[in-house]
Amino acid sequence: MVTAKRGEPVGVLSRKDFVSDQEVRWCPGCGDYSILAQTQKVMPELGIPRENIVFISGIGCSSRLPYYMNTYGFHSIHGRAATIASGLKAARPELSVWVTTGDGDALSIGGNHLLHVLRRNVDLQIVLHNNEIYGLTKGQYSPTSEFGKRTKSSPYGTIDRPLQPLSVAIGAEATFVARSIDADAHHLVATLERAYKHRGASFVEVFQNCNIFNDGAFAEFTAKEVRADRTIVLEHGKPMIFGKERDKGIRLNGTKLEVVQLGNGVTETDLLVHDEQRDDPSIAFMLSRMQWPECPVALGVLRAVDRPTYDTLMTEQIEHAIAAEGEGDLKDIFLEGDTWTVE
Amino acid sequence: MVTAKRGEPVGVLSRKDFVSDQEVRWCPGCGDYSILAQTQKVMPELGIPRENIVFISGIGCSSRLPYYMNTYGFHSIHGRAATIASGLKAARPELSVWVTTGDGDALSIGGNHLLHVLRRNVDLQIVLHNNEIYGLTKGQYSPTSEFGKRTKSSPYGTIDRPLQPLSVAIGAEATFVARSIDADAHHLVATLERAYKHRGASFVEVFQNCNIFNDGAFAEFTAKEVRADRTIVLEHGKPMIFGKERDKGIRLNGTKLEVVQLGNGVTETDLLVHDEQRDDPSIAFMLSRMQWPECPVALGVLRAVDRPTYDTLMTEQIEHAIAAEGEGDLKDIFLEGDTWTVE
Amino acid sequence: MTTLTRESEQPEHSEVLELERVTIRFAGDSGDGMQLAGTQFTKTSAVAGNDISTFPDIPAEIRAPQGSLPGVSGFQVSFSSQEIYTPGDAPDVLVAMNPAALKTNLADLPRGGLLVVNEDEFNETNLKKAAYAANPLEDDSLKAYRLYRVPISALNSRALADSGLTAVQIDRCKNMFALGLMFWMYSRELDTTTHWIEDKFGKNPKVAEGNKAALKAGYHFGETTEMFATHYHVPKAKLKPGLYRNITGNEATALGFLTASKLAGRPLFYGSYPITPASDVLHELARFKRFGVKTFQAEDEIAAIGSAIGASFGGALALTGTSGPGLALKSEAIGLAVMVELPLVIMDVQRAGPSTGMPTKTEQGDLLQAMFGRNGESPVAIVAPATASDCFHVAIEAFRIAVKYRTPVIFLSDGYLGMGSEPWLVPDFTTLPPIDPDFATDPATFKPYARNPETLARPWAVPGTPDLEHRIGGLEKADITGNVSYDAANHDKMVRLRAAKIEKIVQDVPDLEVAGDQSGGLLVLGWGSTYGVITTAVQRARAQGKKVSAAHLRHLNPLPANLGDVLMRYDRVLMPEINLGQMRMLVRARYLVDVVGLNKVSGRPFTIAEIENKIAELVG
Amino acid sequence: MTTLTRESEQPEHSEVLELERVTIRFAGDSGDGMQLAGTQFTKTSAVAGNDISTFPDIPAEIRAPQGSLPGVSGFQVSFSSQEIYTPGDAPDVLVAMNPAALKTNLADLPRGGLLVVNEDEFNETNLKKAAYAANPLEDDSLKAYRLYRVPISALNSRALADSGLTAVQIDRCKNMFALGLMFWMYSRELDTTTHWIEDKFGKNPKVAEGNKAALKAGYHFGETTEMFATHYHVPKAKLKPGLYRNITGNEATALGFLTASKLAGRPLFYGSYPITPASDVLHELARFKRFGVKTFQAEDEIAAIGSAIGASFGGALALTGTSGPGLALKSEAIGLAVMVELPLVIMDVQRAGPSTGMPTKTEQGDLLQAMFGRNGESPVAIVAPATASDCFHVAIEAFRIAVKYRTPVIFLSDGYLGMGSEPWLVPDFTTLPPIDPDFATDPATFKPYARNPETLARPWAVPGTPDLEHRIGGLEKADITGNVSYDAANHDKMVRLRAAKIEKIVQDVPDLEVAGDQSGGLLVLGWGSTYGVITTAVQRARAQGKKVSAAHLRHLNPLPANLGDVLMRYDRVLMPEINLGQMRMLVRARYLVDVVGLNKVSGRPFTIAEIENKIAELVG
Ligand SMILES: Cc1ncc(C[n+]2csc(CCOP(=O)(O)OP(=O)(O)O)c2C)c(N)n1
Ligand SMILES: Cc1ncc(C[n+]2csc(CCOP(=O)(O)OP(=O)(O)O)c2C)c(N)n1
Ligand code: SF4
Ligand code: SF4
Ligand SMILES: [Mg+2]
Ligand SMILES: [Mg+2]
Repeated sequence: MVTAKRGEPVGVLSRKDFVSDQEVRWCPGCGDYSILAQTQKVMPELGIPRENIVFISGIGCSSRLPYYMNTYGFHSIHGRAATIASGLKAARPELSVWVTTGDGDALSIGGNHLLHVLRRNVDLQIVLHNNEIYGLTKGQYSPTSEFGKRTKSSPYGTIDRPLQPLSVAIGAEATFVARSIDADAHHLVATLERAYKHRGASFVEVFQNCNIFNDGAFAEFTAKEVRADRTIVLEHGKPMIFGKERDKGIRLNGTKLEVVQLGNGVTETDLLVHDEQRDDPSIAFMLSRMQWPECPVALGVLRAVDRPTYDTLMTEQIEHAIAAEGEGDLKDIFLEGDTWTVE
Repeated sequence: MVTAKRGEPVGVLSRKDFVSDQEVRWCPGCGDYSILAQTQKVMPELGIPRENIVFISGIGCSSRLPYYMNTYGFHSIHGRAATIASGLKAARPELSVWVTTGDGDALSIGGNHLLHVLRRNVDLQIVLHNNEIYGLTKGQYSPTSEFGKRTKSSPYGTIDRPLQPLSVAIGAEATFVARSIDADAHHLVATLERAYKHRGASFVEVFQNCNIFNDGAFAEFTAKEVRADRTIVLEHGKPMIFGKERDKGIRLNGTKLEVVQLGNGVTETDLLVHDEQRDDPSIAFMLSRMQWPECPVALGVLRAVDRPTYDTLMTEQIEHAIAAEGEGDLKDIFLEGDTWTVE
Repeated sequence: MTTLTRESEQPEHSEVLELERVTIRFAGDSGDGMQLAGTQFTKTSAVAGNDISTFPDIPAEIRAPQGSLPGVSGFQVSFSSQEIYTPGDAPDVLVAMNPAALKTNLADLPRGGLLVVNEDEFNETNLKKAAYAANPLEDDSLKAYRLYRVPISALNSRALADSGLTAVQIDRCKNMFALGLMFWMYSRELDTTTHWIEDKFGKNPKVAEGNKAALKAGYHFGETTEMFATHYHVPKAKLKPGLYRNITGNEATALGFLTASKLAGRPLFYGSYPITPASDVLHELARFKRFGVKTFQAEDEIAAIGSAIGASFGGALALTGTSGPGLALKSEAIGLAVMVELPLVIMDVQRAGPSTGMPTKTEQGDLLQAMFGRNGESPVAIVAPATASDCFHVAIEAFRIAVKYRTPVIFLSDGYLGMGSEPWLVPDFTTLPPIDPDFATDPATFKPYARNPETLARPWAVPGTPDLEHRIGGLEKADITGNVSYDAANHDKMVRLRAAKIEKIVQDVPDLEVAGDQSGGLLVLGWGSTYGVITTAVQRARAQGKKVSAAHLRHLNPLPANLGDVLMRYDRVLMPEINLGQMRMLVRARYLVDVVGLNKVSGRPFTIAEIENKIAELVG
Repeated sequence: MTTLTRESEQPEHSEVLELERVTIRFAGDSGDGMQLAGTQFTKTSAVAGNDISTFPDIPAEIRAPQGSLPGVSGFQVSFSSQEIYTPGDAPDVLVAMNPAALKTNLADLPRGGLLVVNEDEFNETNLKKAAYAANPLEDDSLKAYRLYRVPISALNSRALADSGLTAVQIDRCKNMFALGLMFWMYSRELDTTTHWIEDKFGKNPKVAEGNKAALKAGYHFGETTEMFATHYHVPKAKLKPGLYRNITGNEATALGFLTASKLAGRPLFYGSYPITPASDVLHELARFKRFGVKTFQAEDEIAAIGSAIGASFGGALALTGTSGPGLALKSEAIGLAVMVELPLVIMDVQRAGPSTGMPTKTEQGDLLQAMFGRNGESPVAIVAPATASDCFHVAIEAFRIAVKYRTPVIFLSDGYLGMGSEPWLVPDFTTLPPIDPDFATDPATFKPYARNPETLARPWAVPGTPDLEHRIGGLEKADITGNVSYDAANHDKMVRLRAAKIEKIVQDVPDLEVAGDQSGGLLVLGWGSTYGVITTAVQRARAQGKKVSAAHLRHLNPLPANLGDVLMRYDRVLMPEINLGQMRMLVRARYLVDVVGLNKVSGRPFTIAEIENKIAELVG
């Protein structure tokens, strides 16, 4: 079975090589189409043999994505993709394993597995299509639906307070945390590529529009006209500037983040400089909480720290054991403890 | 069924009234004994009729606690106590419902339920006995065991990075987060009382010594001799001072917490003032990360913010519906849609 | 079939044939509003006094591309002047709004069947989407059918030309045109639908007018064109007098549980996680806030049942509901409920498995999971509704047993029942016997695991009751005291007590009744949603003089006390199941009777014909 | 029992009786090291050439208060000059180190049995802890037994007075004193234990010396005091020649799975979440890093099986293991494995249920859960080991089936097998047939759901194989292509194909063999851990001339092809099970044979006598 190092191109594959023969079946206008397209676009860039790529998903509209990728794929059961991916990656570290999931799949039924795959830092790319709704089951609220939302299952409005996927991930010791938008093809491609390049569990939340059951959930700040002023694209080592006119910034005022207008006294040097590699995740946590209208919504890589991955540690333990104790021989094990011979 | 308001004493109950007739069965020296004792001690202080108190647990040594409380109790199945407690509290908001759990019960198999009970802010007291080991199953590592720990199930050392229970809770939108120590009876009682007084999901991590399978796991900073210098007891509105001599403090230096020696220029006014009611949980998150030897370990209430609770919201929705639409009448529902009569 | 000349002044170009029963299937793109046309036809026929039965065929895809095969949505309605039990095997009439609809539904239309197509949609692109090489309307691939090519789109837009609606809005009305045409063809009044349109689009008069115009246009098209030489009339059926409404199984289920809570005077708590085809019940119950119903949308199925167990401990009427995969997840917690012996109803609206299977398709594949899907000896009671409206009564029965015997009860419905609909004789609440929660309150006599000798039920002592403080849990309990016990003899005793308690329920299970001969010949034994087809098939076979009778199980565990005797009275026993023979296995094991199976696991209900053929094969 | 005078110079105050079989139970506080004494006696007897069988009785509590009843720990060893299959019903000798141990174990000692007590521990406090009103050594409540009051504590401390050990350390040695005494009583050599002590405490010579001294002291106490009029000798057994070791079922299971991975040339992946009594297997496999074994301690049982399914998709030999409650949690994922048809072994070391039940006690209550505990029609293969050492072979068999048929296989062990031990004839790896993973590699012929006609298995195409990219999942699959399909006929076909594939396995299942008469009389049919008692009971009954034979099932699904014929050949069939008759139900349903059950669900294995009595009842 072929193995390839990251980044080193193998043959010349194009986007089309990653389009499967299955007819895509999402509602016309669904944000999943774009996420699929960008995913197919990014694959050739990674320079891995196609047969070494695996997409694993749970259940949900989003979780159908693997059928449309001409790679190995596993459309598993609801909420369990991370467990299957962990086992596969542990068994076959040379594979590039991607997890496609939804807000219900990853945060409702699958919440525990998400916690643990992140803390273990299994080298996977986890892409969460967050449409703040249960799409496949036709429109019940999800753990990310806004408080008070009226849906089929909450005709009087929800009374559950939503989770912030990125805050959950950071609370679970995630080493790579990023956010993008279905409609921003360019940024999404770049984010997926960063996720792949990161060694360890990469968690990417993508705002995805469900135009049937939750249309425009993110439009307030992701709509083309307002996006520049209501979101901020974080860049490592750069001061946090945003706005159509690049005239606004984020400052850490004591214990609080605040939006400042650049000019009349306030300069770039007053702004918080984004450091995705901070060992302490607390500032990344702060950024994950930024919400419109108080703050612009943070996009891009919030956190990316280098930690040994679960799969490599597992391999190393085996190598060390063999180096130290020699290849296992069944006889030694069979004969452990006292033995005796019967003539 | 009797209901009582918080704090208003009912009859005169004493600790003994909360001791059940069951023989306590933990290993001699187990930290659970103290947690049980403090729990029994705090009960009379709460001024609730005994019959309105319920203890619900999962499975584990810690989870046997309900048997020893002379209240209503439910020793359920592994990891699911939070779900049973949520259902009970939703059905019976007037009850005082306590969840007793362990690091495996709450964070391994029960991790997802913990996330959701916290985000929903169900009005429960959740006490996690963290001994960083699976006690009942005789010594496998848990999600809080330190990296590299050798246990029955990890003879070569673990390769899983541990979770910080309080970070997980804060990442899950917890409204009350606190930490105490089994051996510190006074602080533990005070913390349990605070947890009860908080309206909403109160999450309390208690460092608990398992003297059989993980003896001294916390001794490095909880041992009597060193505790004052290696832990800090947070107090709302007070500057963060600690140390046997009360001569050390915590300062927020830009984006980082640091320990400072008071004196020669450094005064209390330079220190971070603890505000458990900060709307933004990020500073509480920062405090949850403090670890010896870099920092003292934070004890006490890290976060306590007031939010409507799930159970009251549920009751209100029903009251509003009745107020607006009138008590439900089956006939109206039976006859919804078109009807016709057959003579 | 008798011809009759209509007493009416104006001359009739088209004769009227009277029919006993007609089955129409409306098929089109998900966007074409076929469910709507179908339900409207259903209501009108019901109001006209027919007996009716319907079944929707909704696509699995959320919203597949317009005009594509997976995007086809269908609705079948059968209406009759006799009592009917099924939506009919095959349609007499197929209305196909586009090529994809024709492609996916034609196979079900018997040769000679009436086929109405919207010819306007049979264009290049749509034919391609439906994978038609050539236009079936052009070649003679349809000559086996009575084909009517109607330019529905064109006629509809012409009729609405000056309605002031946009082209898209106008096109959306074409289902009303098709419906109008069917109304004319089956001599139906338009007013029920007209009123409905007025309610629905009241706020939007233009749209309302448009829909009404389309409806009329379709009707008049039938009346005025010479296209149709005959049209039809299906007389009133003789039905039990009373007030009726049309109801789906899932609606009836929700109402049954709501009613049970009223009968018990305890609030209903529903812990659930959405899953097809059970979600409707959550949607329904979530609307009943003013009844004090509490719905808890849990993070997963385990939390859902956990919350219900907690609510039951608190004295609520606790319910959890799901479909097959969710029931699997609840397995461990059901075991806990067995051990703590609290009232709990678990609803499983079965779907095609294994695993995710075919979520929108029906099956009876969860029976053995319901019986045995837990560790150790953990018996539960199981009940299964026979028809959509029966769901109401069986839902109440489930809680009656759960409360009286302090036990989990599994309510085993399926997708066919849940989504199918039929007329429901609206019950009179006051005639339903109450359910007594019978809470323990007396400290003097209270013992957590002391049992009522008649039911073997333990006391239900809820938190808040002074001096009944006690602790329950999943570890084995000592008899009487309920303390944790590892005693060998006690465990053996408790295992047998739990089994005996479930067996005791038989005293509340009515004896099995046989429709037909009380002995001899073939007995067709069924359970669950096969009731309709079995009843009809057996009636037809008997009409042909075959010696065959039918019996139906509503209580699956325990089984009726007289089942063994009943089985012995017949020469042969046939058990049709939409699985590989799960109930058959239980019956064979228990009574050592060589029950024959008829098994089909295609995600679809049996057709009457399939049962008839098997009967014919067995009794000649 | 023949008396013989020992050829030895020095005069013998005590005669030596030769016995065929002896069963000793060591019982004391958890802190008293009874497990250790027991295992040492076992090894010495094994080395001395006896056949042996042991069973530990470990307290449920983690560490109950010292001297308390729940704190009692016991270890029973049976050794014999004949082949034996069980640790014996009742002990011939009970060594009780404290009052609690006497209280909890005396009931098992037959009247006239040998009772050795450490009288020093029979003081006020200990008697109270054991709930003794009066000291049983003082009143004559023990006069039915051959009571020996030995001041073990005192003698032991005296012997170690100048060992330089602390009082606590000295007291810890008293189990060695008791062991030494038993060694003398059964004419055993001390050297096996002496060597063991030297290894174990090598680093701590003082402690080593102390233990050896205590051991010798016990031995000499027996030899020199006049207390014991007789001692005993159990000659060598005639055992299959070869190299032996003592092994528990869980150890043998772990070695079997490890061996299977070697035979398949694929790394073993074990995904598991700790649970009693299955955890040992995780502990064992975690040690085998140098064999490339990967153990994944998952966050729960669902993650555990999920990880194993992922590893299997990747081409590893994938295993997940648990006990009953964990199997319940795995239900849904097992259904996924059935649908994706990948090799997977699921180990269930059964314990007493339902729910949490009695975790440290044994049961056979999960058979029907293993068969049916999933939604829809989801058949899996099931195998069950018969003895501790048989676990090794059956573990390999499980993977052989899983790989050849691309199916989940459930390995059904239980707590009695897992914790019990017996001598294991160490196998020669080279004689074991290999397991061929037979990966798909040829793009030209690859179809994800095309089947091998002989096995109906689909290809195992693992990621990394060029041009075999394909997608699997839990939705129904189209035959051959494996694409998602909602086609009715296809679903029915696939449901039957999956069932037929499991049935096909029968071609690899050896015919059932009967020990005894090949027809007529009573057949005692068993499965799993009842093998030992059934075999012994039937042998004894036959020795008494009763017409009774025995047969044992290792393959529970599918059942051996000849089972039906075998059953027909006997007048009656008896099936003893540690459940309420789960396999009995399956057999009755399938063969319509009126199998009689002997059922006990007390958390304990059957005694030989219980089976003998039932046989006597049936065949007189
Ligand atoms: C065990 C189980 N429970 C419930 C379901 C039903 N179900 C399928 S997808 C889904 C949620 C989908 O929401 P999300 O994960 O956000 O995906 P989306 O459809 O929005 O992309 C649910 C509840 C299931 N398939 N399996
Ligand atoms: C479904 C299930 N899986 C596994 C177990 C076995 N088990 C019981 S307690 C436990 C973990 C105990 O650890 P923790 O929660 O930290 O409690 P502690 O004993 O340390 O107080 C496990 C794995 C079980 N009882 N049920
Ligand atoms: S329902 Fe929503 S998420 Fe699902 S396919 Fe349609 S638009 Fe997309
Ligand atoms: S094992 Fe550890 S946690 Fe459990 S009772 Fe003993 S000391 Fe306490
Ligand atoms: Mg979603
Ligand atoms: Mg623990």
